[in-house]
Amino acid sequence: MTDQRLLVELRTHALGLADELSGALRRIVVRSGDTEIEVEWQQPTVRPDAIAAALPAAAPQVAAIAPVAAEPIADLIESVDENLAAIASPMVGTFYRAPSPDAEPYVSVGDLVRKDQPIGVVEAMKLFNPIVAECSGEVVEILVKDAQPVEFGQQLMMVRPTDTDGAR
Amino acid sequence: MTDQRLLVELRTHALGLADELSGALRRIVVRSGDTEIEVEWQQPTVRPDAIAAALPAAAPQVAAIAPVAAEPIADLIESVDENLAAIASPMVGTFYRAPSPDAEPYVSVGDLVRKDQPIGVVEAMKLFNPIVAECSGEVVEILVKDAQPVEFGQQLMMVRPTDTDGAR
Amino acid sequence: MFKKVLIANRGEIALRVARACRELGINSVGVYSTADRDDLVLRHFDEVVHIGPPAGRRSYLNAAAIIEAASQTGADAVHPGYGFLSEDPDFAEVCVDNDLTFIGPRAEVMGALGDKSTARRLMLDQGLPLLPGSVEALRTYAEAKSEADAVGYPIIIKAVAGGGGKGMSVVHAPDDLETAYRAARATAAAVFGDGRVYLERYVAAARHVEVQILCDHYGNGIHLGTRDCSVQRRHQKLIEEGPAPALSQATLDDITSTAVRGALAIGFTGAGTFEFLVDENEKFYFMEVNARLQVEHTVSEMITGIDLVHEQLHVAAGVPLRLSQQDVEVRGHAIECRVNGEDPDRDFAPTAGLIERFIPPGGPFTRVDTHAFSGYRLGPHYDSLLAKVIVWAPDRIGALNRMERALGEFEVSGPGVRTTIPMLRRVLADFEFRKAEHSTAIVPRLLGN
Amino acid sequence: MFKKVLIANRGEIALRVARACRELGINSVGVYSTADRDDLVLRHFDEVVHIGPPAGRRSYLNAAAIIEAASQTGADAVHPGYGFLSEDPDFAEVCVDNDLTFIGPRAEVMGALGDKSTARRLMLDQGLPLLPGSVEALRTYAEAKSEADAVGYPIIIKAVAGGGGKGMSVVHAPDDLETAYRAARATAAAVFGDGRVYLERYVAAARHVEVQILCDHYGNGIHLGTRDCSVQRRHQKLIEEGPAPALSQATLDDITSTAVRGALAIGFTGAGTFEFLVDENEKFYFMEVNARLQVEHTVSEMITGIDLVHEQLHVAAGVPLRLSQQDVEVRGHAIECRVNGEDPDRDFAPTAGLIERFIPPGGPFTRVDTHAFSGYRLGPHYDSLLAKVIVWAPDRIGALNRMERALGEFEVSGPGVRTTIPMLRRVLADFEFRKAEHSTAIVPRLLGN
Repeated sequence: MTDQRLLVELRTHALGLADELSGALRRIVVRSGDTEIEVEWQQPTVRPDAIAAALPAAAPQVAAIAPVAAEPIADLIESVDENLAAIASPMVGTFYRAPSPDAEPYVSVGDLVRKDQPIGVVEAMKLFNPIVAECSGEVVEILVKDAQPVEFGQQLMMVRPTDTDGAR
Repeated sequence: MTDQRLLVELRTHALGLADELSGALRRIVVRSGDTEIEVEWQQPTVRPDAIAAALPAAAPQVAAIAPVAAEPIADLIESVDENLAAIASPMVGTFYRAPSPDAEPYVSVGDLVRKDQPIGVVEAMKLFNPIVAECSGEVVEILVKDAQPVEFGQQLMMVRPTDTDGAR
Repeated sequence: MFKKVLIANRGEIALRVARACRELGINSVGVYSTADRDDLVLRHFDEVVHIGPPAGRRSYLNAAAIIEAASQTGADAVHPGYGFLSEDPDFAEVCVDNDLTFIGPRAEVMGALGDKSTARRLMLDQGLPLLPGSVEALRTYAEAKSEADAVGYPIIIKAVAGGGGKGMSVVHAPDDLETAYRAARATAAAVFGDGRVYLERYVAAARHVEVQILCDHYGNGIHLGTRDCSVQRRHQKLIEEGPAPALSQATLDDITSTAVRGALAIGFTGAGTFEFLVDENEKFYFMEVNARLQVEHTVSEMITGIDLVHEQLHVAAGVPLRLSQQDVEVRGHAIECRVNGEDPDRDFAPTAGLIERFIPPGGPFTRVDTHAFSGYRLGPHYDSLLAKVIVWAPDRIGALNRMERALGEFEVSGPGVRTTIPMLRRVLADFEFRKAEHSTAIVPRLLGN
Repeated sequence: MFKKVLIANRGEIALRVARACRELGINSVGVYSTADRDDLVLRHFDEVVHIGPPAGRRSYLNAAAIIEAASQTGADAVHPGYGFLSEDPDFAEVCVDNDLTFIGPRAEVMGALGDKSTARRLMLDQGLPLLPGSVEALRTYAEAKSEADAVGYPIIIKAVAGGGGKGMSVVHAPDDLETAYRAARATAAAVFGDGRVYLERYVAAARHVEVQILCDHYGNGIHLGTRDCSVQRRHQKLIEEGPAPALSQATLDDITSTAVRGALAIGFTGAGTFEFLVDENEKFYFMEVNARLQVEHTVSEMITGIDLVHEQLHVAAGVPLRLSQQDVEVRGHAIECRVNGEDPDRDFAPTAGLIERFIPPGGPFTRVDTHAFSGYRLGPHYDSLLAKVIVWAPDRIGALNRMERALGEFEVSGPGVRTTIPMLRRVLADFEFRKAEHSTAIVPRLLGN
C-alpha cells in the first residue's frame, strides 16, 4: 500500500475508533510500519490511569489482579486490533477453572468454545456461579489462576471469536 | 512521494482529524516515515474572563473604572483592530486633565498630540506626576473624568497614532 | 484494634472513615461501583475492590459482594458508614457469620430500633416521653380513627419500618384520615416492604433536637452533647448545629441523660443518635434512634474535640470507652451546612454533570468533608451530597457569620451544576434563624410552601 | 470598629485577613500587582485596586500606591499582614499621617524592636534573659574579638537590622572570626542598608520557642500560649507546633509570663511574638520580637479557639482586650506544615508553573489556609508559600498522625511543580521528632548537611 493510501486508511480507523469507542478517550494511536496517526484528547476528568499515575507511596494495591476498569482504552484497542473478546467476571468472588479440585478444567488455551459454554465458575458466598463464553471462538489466553480472587468486571479469559455474533 | 507532497498530505489529515473529532483535543500527531506533523493544544486553564464570569454576588467592585488589567485581550484586540494606542496611568492616584483648577485642559478630544507631550497629571501622595503621550497622534477618547481616582495601568486616553514610531 | 477495615460505602463518608483509619494506623479497603471507578476518593484507601455496576442494589447494597471483598482482602471489620447497609440487621448478622466485626450495634438491637413500633415500646418502658399516639402499629382503620380522635388533630402517620423522613403523612382533619391512612399503608408497603403504620400528634412548630451517643460493650455510655436539626426540607436535613440553641441548660441536661439512659437500657453499642421533638415549652418527646454514624456527627466533633470515628472504631474493637462523661466538654458552637448538587428552580431535583471548578472554603475553624474536586463528575446514581461545610466559633452568632463567609467563598461551577448554597445562605440570613427562634417550619416558610 | 480595611498584602495572608473582615462585617479592600491580577484570591475582597507591576518594591512595598488606594476607597485602616511593609515603622507613620490606622504596634515601638540592638537593651533592662554576647552593636573588630573570647566559641554574628534568619553567620573558631565579621558587616550593609552587627553565643542544639502576645492600648496584655518552631531550614521555619512540647509546665509558665511582662514594659500593642531559644536544660534566652501577625499564628488559634485576627482588629480599633488571661485555655495540640513550591532536588529553589491539580486535605480538625486552586499559576515574583496545613488533636502524637494523613492526601501537581511535602513527611516520620527530642539541628541532619 502506498503511504498515501495508508494514511487515509489510518485516518479512517482513527475516526472509526473515536466514533465507536465509549468512554472519555485519552489517546488513539494507529500505526502501520513507519506511518502513524496519534490523537490525544485534553484531560476532561480524572481517569483511572491518571489516578494510577498520581498515586503516592501509600497507594491502593488493587486487591486482585488489575481489573478491566483500570485500562479500559488499552484493553479495548487491543481487543479491537486483535479481534479478541474478553470474558469478565460478573461478580466479586473466587474463580475456579474446574467444577471440582480433581476435575479437568472447563477449558484450556487453544480450546474451541461455543457461545454459552461454561468456561469456569466464580464462587461467592459459597454459591458457585457458572461463567459462560459470550461468543463462540478459540480460548487464546486465561488471565487468572485457579482459585484466584476476582473483582467485578475483571477479565478472566480472551477469546478469538470464530463468528461475528458475539465478538463484542 | 516527495517530502513536500507528504507534508501537504499530513497537514490535510491533521486538519481533517481536528475537524471531525469531537471533544477537547490535546494533541494530534500524523507521521509517515521521517515526516511528521504534531499539533498540541494548550491545556484548559483559568482565564481572567472565566474568573470574571464566575464571580458571585459578593464580587469585588473595582474601585475605579474597570482597569486595563480586567480585559487585557479584549483591549488589545480593540486597539489593534482600530489602530488605537492607549495611554495608561503609571500609578495609583488622582487624574487631572489640567495643571490647575482654573487652567485649560492639557488636551481635548480631537486634539493632535506629539510624542512626550503632557496630556494630564496623576497626583499621588501630594506629588503631581505628568502623564505624556507615548506617540504622536489624535486624541480620540478620554476615558476618565477630571479629578477621578485611577489605578495602576488604568487606561486614560485613546490616541490614533499618526506615525508608526510609537503605535504600541 | 483492627488491622484492616473494609468501608462499605462511597463519597464523603467513605473518605471520612478512611481518614480515621489512616490516622489510627489501620489499613482501609475501599469498595466502588463502576460509576465511581474514576473517583479520586479511591486514592484514600490502601486497597480497593470493584464490587459491581452503578446500581446501588448491585454494588453498595450488595452484601454478598461486600463480604467477598472483605474476605479477599483479609479485612477484620466492616464500617457501613450511613445509608446503604448501615441499618440493615441482616447485613450485620452476615458480617458476624463471616467472622467480620460489623462496626455498629448488635444485629438484634439494630433490628429492634429499626422497627419504630418496637423502639417506641422499648423507650416507653424505659420511661422516655413519647408524643401522644399509638405505640404499636395500627391494625385497622377503626383503630386509627379512635386513636386520632383521642390524640387530637393534626396527627402524623408514620411507617413502622420507615426512617429518613420517608413515608410520613400529616392529617389535619378527621375527614382526611381514611384516605391518608390507606395511602400511608400502601406507600409503606411499597417503599419498605412492610405496610404497618402508627400515628402520633403532629407538632408543626417544633425543634428537632438529637443527642449523640457513644456506648461500649461493657455497659458504659456517654453523650457528646446535642444537635439541632430543625432546618429541614421535606424531612431532609439541610443545616445542623450544636449545642441545640435557645434551650435551658436544665433541658439540655435532661435530654442528654435521658438519651444515655435509654441507650444503656437497650444494650446499645457504638455510635448512635437519639432524636427528639422539642416543643415551645421545652417539653421533649422521643422520636427514634439512628443506630449509626450520622451525616452531622461532625458538629459534635467540633464542639467536643472528640473524633467520633476514632472512638467508634475503638469501641467496636472491644476497647472500653476511653472517655468518661466528665471528659466531654462542650465548647463554643458549631454549624454544618449540606451542600447538595440540587436545582432549587426544579424543586431541588438532583443535578448531574461535570464540576469544572470546585474550590472549597478554608481558613480558621472551617472544616470541609467532601469527595469532590475540580474535574469531578456528579453522577445520577447516588445521593446528591457534594460537601459538608462545618464551622466553629466561640458563640452561635460568630458561627453563623463564619458560615456565611465560608459559603460565600465556596465555588462549585460547571455546566448545569446547581447547589443548595443559595438556599443555605437564605436560611443563615433569616432573622428568626439568627435569633434561634426557628422551628421545623422555617424552610417551608422560606420556600413559600 | 473599622468600616473598611485595606489589606496591604497578597496570597494566603491577604485571604486570611479578608476572611476575618468578612466575618466581622468589615468591608475589605484588596490590592494586587499585575502578576496577581488573575488570581481568584481577588474574589475574597469587597473592592480591589491594582497598585503596580509585579516587582514587589513597585507594588506591595510601594507605600505611596497603598496609601493612595486606601484614600481612593475610603478605608479607615491598613492591615499589613506579614512580610512586605508589616515591620516598616516609616510606613506605619505614613498611615497615621494619612488618618489611617496602621494595624500593628506604634511606629516608635516597631522601630525600637526592629533594631535588634535596641530591642536587646530594652529587654535586658526588663530583666529578660539574653544569651551571653554583645548587647549593643560591635564597633570594631577588636571589640568583636574580645567579646567572642569572653562568650566562648561557637558564636553567631547577627545583623542589628536583620530578621527572618537573613544575614546570620556562625563562627566555630577564633581564626574564622575576622573574615566572618567583615563579611557579616558587608552583607548587613548590602541587605539591610545598615552594616551594624552583634554577636552572641551559638547554641547548635536548641529549641526555638515563641510566645504569642496580644496587647491593647490600655496596658492590658495576654499570651496565647507557646509555639515550637525548631524545624527550620536555613532559619526558615518549615513546621510549627503548639504548645511547645517536652517542656515542663513551670518553664512554659515562666516563658509566657516573661514575654507578657516584656511586651507591656515597652508599650507593645496588637499581636506579636516573642522568640526565645531554649537549651536542653530548659533555660531560655530572649531572641527577638516579631511585631506583627506571623505565618504560624494559626497554631495558637487552633489550641486556644481564639481568632487572633478578629482580636487584632479589635484592639487596633481601640477596643479594650475582650479576653483576660483566664479566658485563654490551651487545649490539645496543633501543628502547622508549610507547603512551599520548592524543589528539594535543586536545594529548595522556588519552582514556578501551572498547578493543574490542587486538592487540599480536609476532614476532622484539619485547616488549610491557601490562595491556590486547580489552575493557579505559581509565579516567580513572590515567596513560595503555597498553603499552610494545620491540624489539631487532643495530644501531640494524634496531631502528628493526623498531619501525616493530611499531607498524604494533599495533591499538588503540574509540569515542573515540586513542593516541600515529601520533606515535611520525612520530618513527621523522624523518630527523634516524634519523641519531641529534636532541636533546630533536625533539618540539617535529615538533609545530611
